[in-house]
Amino acid sequence: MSELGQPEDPTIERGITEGPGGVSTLTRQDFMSDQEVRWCAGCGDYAILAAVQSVLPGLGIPREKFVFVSGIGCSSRFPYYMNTYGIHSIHGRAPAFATGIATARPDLNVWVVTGDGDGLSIGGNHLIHALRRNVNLKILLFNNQIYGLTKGQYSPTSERGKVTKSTPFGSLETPFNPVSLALAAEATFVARTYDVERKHLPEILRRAAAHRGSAFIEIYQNCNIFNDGAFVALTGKGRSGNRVYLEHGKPIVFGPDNSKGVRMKKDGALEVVNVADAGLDQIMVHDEHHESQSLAYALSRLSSGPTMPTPLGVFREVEKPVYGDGIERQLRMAAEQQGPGDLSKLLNSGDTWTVD
Amino acid sequence: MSELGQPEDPTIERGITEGPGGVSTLTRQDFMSDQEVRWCAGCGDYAILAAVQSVLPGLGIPREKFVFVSGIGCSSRFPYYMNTYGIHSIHGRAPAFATGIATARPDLNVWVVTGDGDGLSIGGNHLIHALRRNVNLKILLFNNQIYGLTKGQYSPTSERGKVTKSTPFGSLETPFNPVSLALAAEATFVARTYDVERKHLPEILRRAAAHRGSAFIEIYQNCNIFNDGAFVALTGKGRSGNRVYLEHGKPIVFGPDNSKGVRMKKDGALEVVNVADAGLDQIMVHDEHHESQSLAYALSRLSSGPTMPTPLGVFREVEKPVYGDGIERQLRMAAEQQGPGDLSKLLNSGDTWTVD
Amino acid sequence: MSAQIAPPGTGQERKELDRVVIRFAGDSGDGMQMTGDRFTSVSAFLGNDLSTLPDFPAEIRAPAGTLAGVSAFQIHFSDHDILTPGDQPGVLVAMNPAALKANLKDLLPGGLLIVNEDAFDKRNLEKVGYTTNPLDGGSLEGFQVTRIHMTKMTIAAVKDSTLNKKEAERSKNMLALGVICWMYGRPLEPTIAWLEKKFSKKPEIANATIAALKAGHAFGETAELAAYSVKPATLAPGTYRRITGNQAIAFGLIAASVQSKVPLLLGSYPITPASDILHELSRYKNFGVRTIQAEDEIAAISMAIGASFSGHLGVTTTSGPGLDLKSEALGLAVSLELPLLVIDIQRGGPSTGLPTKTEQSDLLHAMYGRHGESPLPIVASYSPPSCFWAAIEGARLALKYMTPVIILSDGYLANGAEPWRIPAVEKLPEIPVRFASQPNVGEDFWPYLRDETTLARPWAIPGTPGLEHRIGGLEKADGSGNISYDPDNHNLMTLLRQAKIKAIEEDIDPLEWDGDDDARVLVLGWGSTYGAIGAACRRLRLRGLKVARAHLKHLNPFPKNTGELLSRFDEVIIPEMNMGQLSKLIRAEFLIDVISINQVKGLPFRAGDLEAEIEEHL
Amino acid sequence: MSAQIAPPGTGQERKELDRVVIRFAGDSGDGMQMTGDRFTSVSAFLGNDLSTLPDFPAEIRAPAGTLAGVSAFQIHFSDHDILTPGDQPGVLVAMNPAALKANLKDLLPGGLLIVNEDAFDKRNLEKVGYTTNPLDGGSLEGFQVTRIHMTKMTIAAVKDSTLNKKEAERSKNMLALGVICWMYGRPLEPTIAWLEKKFSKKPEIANATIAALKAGHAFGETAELAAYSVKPATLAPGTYRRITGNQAIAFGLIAASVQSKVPLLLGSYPITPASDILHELSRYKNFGVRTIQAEDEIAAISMAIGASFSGHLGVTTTSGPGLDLKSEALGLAVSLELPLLVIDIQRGGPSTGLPTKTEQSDLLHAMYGRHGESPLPIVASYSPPSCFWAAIEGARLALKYMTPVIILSDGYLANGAEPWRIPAVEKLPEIPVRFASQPNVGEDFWPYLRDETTLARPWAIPGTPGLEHRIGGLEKADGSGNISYDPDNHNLMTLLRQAKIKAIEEDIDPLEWDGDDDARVLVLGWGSTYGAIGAACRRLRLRGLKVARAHLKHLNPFPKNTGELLSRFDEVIIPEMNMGQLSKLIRAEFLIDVISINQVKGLPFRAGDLEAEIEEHL
Ligand SMILES: Cc1ncc(C[n+]2csc(CCOP(=O)(O)OP(=O)(O)O)c2C)c(N)n1
Ligand SMILES: Cc1ncc(C[n+]2csc(CCOP(=O)(O)OP(=O)(O)O)c2C)c(N)n1
Ligand code: SF4
Ligand code: SF4
Ligand SMILES: [Mg+2]
Ligand SMILES: [Mg+2]
Repeated sequence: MSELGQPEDPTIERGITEGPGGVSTLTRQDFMSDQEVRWCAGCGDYAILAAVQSVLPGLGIPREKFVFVSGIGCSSRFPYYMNTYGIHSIHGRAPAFATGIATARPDLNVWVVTGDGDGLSIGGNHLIHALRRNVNLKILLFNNQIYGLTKGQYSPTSERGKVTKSTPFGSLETPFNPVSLALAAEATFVARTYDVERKHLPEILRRAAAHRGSAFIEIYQNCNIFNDGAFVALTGKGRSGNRVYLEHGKPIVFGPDNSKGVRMKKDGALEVVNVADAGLDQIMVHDEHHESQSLAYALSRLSSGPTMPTPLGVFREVEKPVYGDGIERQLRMAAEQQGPGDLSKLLNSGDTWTVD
Repeated sequence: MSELGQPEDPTIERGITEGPGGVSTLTRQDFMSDQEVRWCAGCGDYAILAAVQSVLPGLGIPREKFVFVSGIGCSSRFPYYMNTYGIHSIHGRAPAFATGIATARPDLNVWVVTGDGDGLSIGGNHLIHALRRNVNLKILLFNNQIYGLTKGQYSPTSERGKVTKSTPFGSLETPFNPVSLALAAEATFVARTYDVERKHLPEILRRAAAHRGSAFIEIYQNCNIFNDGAFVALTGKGRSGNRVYLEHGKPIVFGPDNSKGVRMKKDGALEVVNVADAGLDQIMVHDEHHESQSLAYALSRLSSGPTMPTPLGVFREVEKPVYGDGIERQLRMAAEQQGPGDLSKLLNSGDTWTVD
Repeated sequence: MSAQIAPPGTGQERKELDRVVIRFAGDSGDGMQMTGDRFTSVSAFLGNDLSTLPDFPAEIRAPAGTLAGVSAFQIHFSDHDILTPGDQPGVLVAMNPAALKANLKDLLPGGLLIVNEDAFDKRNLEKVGYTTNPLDGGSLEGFQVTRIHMTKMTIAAVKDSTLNKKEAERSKNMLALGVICWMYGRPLEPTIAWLEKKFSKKPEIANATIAALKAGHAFGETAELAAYSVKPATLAPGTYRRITGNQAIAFGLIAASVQSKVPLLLGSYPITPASDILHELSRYKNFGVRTIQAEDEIAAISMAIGASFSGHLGVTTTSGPGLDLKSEALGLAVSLELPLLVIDIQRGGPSTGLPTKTEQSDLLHAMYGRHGESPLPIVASYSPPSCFWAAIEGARLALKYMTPVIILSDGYLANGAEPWRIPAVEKLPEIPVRFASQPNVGEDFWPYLRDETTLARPWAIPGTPGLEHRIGGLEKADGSGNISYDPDNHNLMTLLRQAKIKAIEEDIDPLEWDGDDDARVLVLGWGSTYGAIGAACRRLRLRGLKVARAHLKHLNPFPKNTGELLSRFDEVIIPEMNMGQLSKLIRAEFLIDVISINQVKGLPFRAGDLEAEIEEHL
Repeated sequence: MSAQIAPPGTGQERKELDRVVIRFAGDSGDGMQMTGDRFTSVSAFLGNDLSTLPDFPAEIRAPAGTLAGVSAFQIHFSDHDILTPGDQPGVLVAMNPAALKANLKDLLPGGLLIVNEDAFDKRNLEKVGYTTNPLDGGSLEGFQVTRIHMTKMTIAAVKDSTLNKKEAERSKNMLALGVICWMYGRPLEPTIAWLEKKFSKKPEIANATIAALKAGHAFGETAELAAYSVKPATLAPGTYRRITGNQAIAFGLIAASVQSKVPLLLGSYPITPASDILHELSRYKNFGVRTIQAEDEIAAISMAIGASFSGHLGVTTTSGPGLDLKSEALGLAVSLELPLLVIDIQRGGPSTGLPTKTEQSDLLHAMYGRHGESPLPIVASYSPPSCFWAAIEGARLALKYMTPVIILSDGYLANGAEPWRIPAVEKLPEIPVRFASQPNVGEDFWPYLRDETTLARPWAIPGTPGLEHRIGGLEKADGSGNISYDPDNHNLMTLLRQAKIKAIEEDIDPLEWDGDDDARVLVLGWGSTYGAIGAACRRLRLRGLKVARAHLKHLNPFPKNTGELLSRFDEVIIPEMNMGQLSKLIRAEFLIDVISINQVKGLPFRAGDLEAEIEEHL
């Protein structure tokens, strides 16, 4: 029995181990598996894969400590391409599998890759519950506003009126705003970025990795086959004017020469103003760590879709107790208070009697 | 074929029909079924049942047009006690059954009764999707912050640290705030009230009934067996000071002589102030219909649980296209444009050839 | 069958009985489960063999005094080993008219009926449709009726306390217990000690309950009620405790974790009658047991699989509706070939069905309830204590063969209690587990390179350098585990998955049978019918009829000798609490025209009914 | 078996063949499915009988030029009625090295191999591991190889357009089609008309594709490629169209709605290979068809049940993993006794398995994949057109008996196409439905008062005054439908639910058989093996061997004469694309020691393989 009253590993050590060649020398190549990457040419998933593979070596974590978990979808093929531990599970349930892993093994670094269908349609409930519990997971939601793998049906993030294979007369549903939903699910880290943002995406990934607890990142991802150009108003060349980069402690300005800014109206709603007209002191200063998440939420409502000025970056980052750590603590306390588990004592507990 | 190209009912009329004795003469008794009510003595569910049965006769809708749909839980026994059409379905899925009913039959008046476990644990996803789609449903979530039917496990709304049968060392989870979640799910009507509020509860039920689209009501409900007194700080005698009643167009004041009020701080977060100190003009005026739901959301965050000043009433009410109506419109348009469905034409469509 | 009913003795000279079946029945609020439990405890303490059947209303507390609200607890105790909680009680304690009405039909003719006559007021009688008081008039003539003013006597007994009348009245169940203890010669001390402990923080209540208990006992003596005794049973030497099936499963899981040195993670969503396993396991944190109350059953099994992937023994517990929901993830576990225990406490179906009642109707679902070809082992417990064995055996198979295993129990086993001879920890089976620690193909690690004997794949867990690998639900190439769409590989993998499970027949106990060597007829059972079949066969044989019986503990694969054993008999009779699910499997596998005895009533078979039905075929 | 391969004729004097199997193979981006589809269309137009087998990669577009990215389409066309898409192609069109490598093993010895030699460059060869160009050297000696510069010729053909090179090149599939059309004497006009319509908004592309098509045809003529003809088949008189299984299901559902006058509501969640039914049905809004893309499969079936409760025909479509998820709600539908269609397009399992491949491995899951005793009828389609029948028959049973029905199809039927003789609407079966409109017990309405003949309960829908009622998943009292925990009632309801389904055997077509009167052996099939079994038996009988065959279209209950029919034969052989699921059912039901032929490769049986396997038992 270990200190936790937990049976020890039958054969191997569980502690931090050195990766191949030692942690410090890991390179991007070390995180590339030998499997052929099978997304369509031009798919945004490639850029995200590259960003993740470039960020992980710098985290100082041995490779064997990473686990990538996904559901089903184009995006969910991700784990196969990572030379780490990984599960390509079933549709929508990745956060639950990952919760099992992260709770069993708080020493692991568990990443969830999911799509807008996988994570918000069939899997919406597991997602919000994982966030609520603040399980130690980094959750990447590849939002391409379409079902890619099943060849082009609308998804819960598709815009109203969208014509797809299953909605030849246009969809009738209001899309989810994933950032709003994550905040309402009490997430402790919520961010947004997009696939081909060469500097921002890796930076956000690093921020998420540094957060202990659930980190949720919505990544706008272009599906050039079934929903090409969905984010072009935001991510396209010459469209930088719509990108509202959030930076902690800084006024929320954007557009050419940062000439536009976000102001809170008297009634609490946000509006976009010309900084010159309004004055810089009227512009909202971003506070990732604010006690109330109402502000982050208000920011999530600034645009109703990626066709208007849209905030990118970390909406919110706060510290809260982490689910797996809490369980670990309860195990330790129980072992301290009751002594490590004694099977014979357990079986003989309660009223017993003896027959000779 | 009817005008919609929809096969007509084989035998009976579908239109509005007169209830027993005619709509106008319906009484509370007409809505009481012959089944013995089987909740524990003292359960808050009784009061809610009585309120619903008292409100329905006044709506001017024939009894046979009502359908009550529930999942599983103490609260979900509700339909059995209503002398209307009803389904006691399976755990967590009531919003989906109800979506099928309301979409098939926009002429019906469909109510969903669910619990905090039924609606937010196993059924969380169906709930948020029904809200997002704005299906024409009145959804009553009986929140007793416990699993009643299965005899006392914590629920997704139980407070952190709660000791229950399944958490002998205290729960480790942050509870959902159902109002926040409903707003983030793009709900068009969101309200909160409690079981023994004799005037408010019926009023909110009437408001919900009048709303076309999804209406979500969180009802604090006392489970006197497994979680007695969970809401006593709010609903108890002498505790009216914690009840923050929201009224459209009115400043948000509460407490003895309305001496307290809700103010928006410069950074957009809400705070409770003494009206006398702050001045009435500083107090937030409630706007149910505001274009942005950020304000309603901020209100939902005012208290982190029913132990502090907690808003009651309608947080938000806006009009948006209703899912079933949209489908109905598409059917009508298709029939107008393509003519009513002709089976022979359909079977003979595409490339055909004839063999003599 | 030995007689339960006999002329009583007096307090001094008690009439000896070899077995008694008592049913305590009252309103849900009357504390009948606790009463029964205490009587059971003291009977165990006296060394009787025993078996119990709690029977409580479905789910919700019904209004007081109604038929729907009746809660009952039946105990069978004896001086010899017994197998069931008894078909029909010889003694019925009825705390109110509803309890009388609901239970009287089961009382043996001539049986003892003990009623709380205070509860037979107009209101209570009306609630259950009695127009006249059945205590008056001749309707109870066939029974030995004892009317007791239980409520009044209780209030009198606790009059010195500060409790108000309503609170005081609550102790009337202890008064009834006191009466019964006197009648059957049970000491009060163990119950008093228990009450003192339970209510140590509420001394008023402790005192009141104890006073009521003593008052009941004194009343029995004073009123010279019938007096009996039942000698201790001659059980095998050892230390005993009572155990319910659910508790035994929890203990078995912990034992499996200790024996395998693999920590346990339970992912579960509450559901009757499985929830108690979750409750029980959440208490043993000092054994390193992690429990997660998941958001639903799908999440629960997914969490368990995630835990298994990372080196824990993943377990999930549920009942029928939850098993449905786990189907898809269970299929994934078959494909991933990870150890996993899925424990199904069967209840009455279909759908929500009869949630607090027992049934055996999930067997075919366990066998086939997944799309695609996805075989897995099935183990079934057959008595409350055997649930301990089933958990360990399931874990052994799961860990050795890298496979999900379904363990079937049912509502009757889950809540019923029997004496359990506590095994010595040293005698528990070893469950050796080795995690992979080295590449197995040159520098590479192939997660689907199988062990030649068991066909199990290696278990390489995160944190192990050099063994990084990805697995998923798409078909995998034999060996490397990479995604493969190759037709022949799919065929091969399908055969391998099947062969792995089939080969387990070599590694499990053969099917045993007992009975007459020259019996023509074999009664074959599985699961909780064990006791009833055993008792029925015993009675038949006591009557000189020839019959044999065997009980399957492994439902997939069947023990290797099953076909051969069955073929030795002219007839095979299979009693099941379903429409013939094991029968279907046996027919398909062995082409034997078995005779099915089916009962789907939410209740265990009565040994007497089975005896009669089996006899027809002898 | 008639020969596919023969010395060619010339353009003027084409060599006549009675049947040809062509496989078009190329990269996923090469448009092979469209090419095959067009060739099929023109062959249908010429009056050939035909059968097709699309075979595309699982799920994701693999990188261009790789083996994983190969997409193929096989068509079998003939001058007589045929039953399968053909075992092995006599003609292989390979658009790149990957297509060649993946498909060459299937080409008949001596078969025609037509390759796009432009694609055989170093990069493409390397991608699939060819170290030398297989077009050079002797490796293709056993075949008749025709090398064509398809890419270059296409670019040349469309050089006048404004398309850039890459865009222009895309039309090379039409060039290939032109070549094949010339070789098999197919007119270009239908294809030209189709292209004009399809690209009416992109005239540049319309022109380019047509130019390429013509260029291919011209090349065939100029280069004097082999020339054949295949005469029209003598099909029964009538109007024909091609139809895939999924399309036929959609049409069948609409027909059932029209015939029953009950509107249709589909709740569905996309999944391969079922999604196309959702796509298809969403288009027919003018038939009053409501379609909801639900958030998951559980919601999808729940919505369908909700619709059924309110007077619609609720339908849900899915494949294996989705069927798992529907188990719990399906059990509720059994308990609610509402009409409901669950359509399962089976694919390779377990788990995610082989999502684009075919399999028959959900039969036992359909039978038993719910907790509790929850029987329901199962209907299986057996050819693409028969899916129309299956949908109507399923709806008929669901509506008449107030029961959920599972309809089984599979990936092969879903995507494969065959000519379909369009039925006259007047000849379609009537499906009479009556909603309840009156109380049925005095003033009261009892939702579980059954029809004496069908045992169906009445269907009373919201909006009907006086028939308000509540139903749910708890056990219901026989008749009144109120919640009942009564043991005997539960037994009775279990028996009634079973009896209702069993009695359907009286209301379905008896099992038919064909073949030799004095055959010793019966080949029994179900589902999509119909064509392959039929072809195998036909070949055996042409060779003078005696064999009979029968095909089950109802899997639960079996047609009433099944046992009697099977018992007429010495041997029953059951070929299945699973490990023997129908075999298990037949063995259990009729105690017959059937012989199983199993193949789990994600592909339909080849008639030739079956022929050989069956022959072993003749
Ligand atoms: C239980 C189940 N239902 C449905 C499917 C089919 N399916 C696979 S992926 C997918 C949606 C994919 O969309 P998304 O999550 O947005 O991922 P993307 O392909 O766009 O990256 C669906 C419906 C499945 N595999 N399993
Ligand atoms: C699939 C399934 N899982 C679990 C259950 C058991 N179950 C019934 S009700 C319930 C939770 C009830 O809690 P809640 O929704 O809060 O209702 P309450 O009883 O408190 O009104 C559970 C877990 C079930 N019936 N079905
Ligand atoms: S279908 Fe879309 S999301 Fe999927 S791989 Fe192709 S481009 Fe990417
Ligand atoms: S257990 Fe609680 S919620 Fe359920 S009926 Fe009793 S008091 Fe009400
Ligand atoms: Mg997507
Ligand atoms: Mg609750």
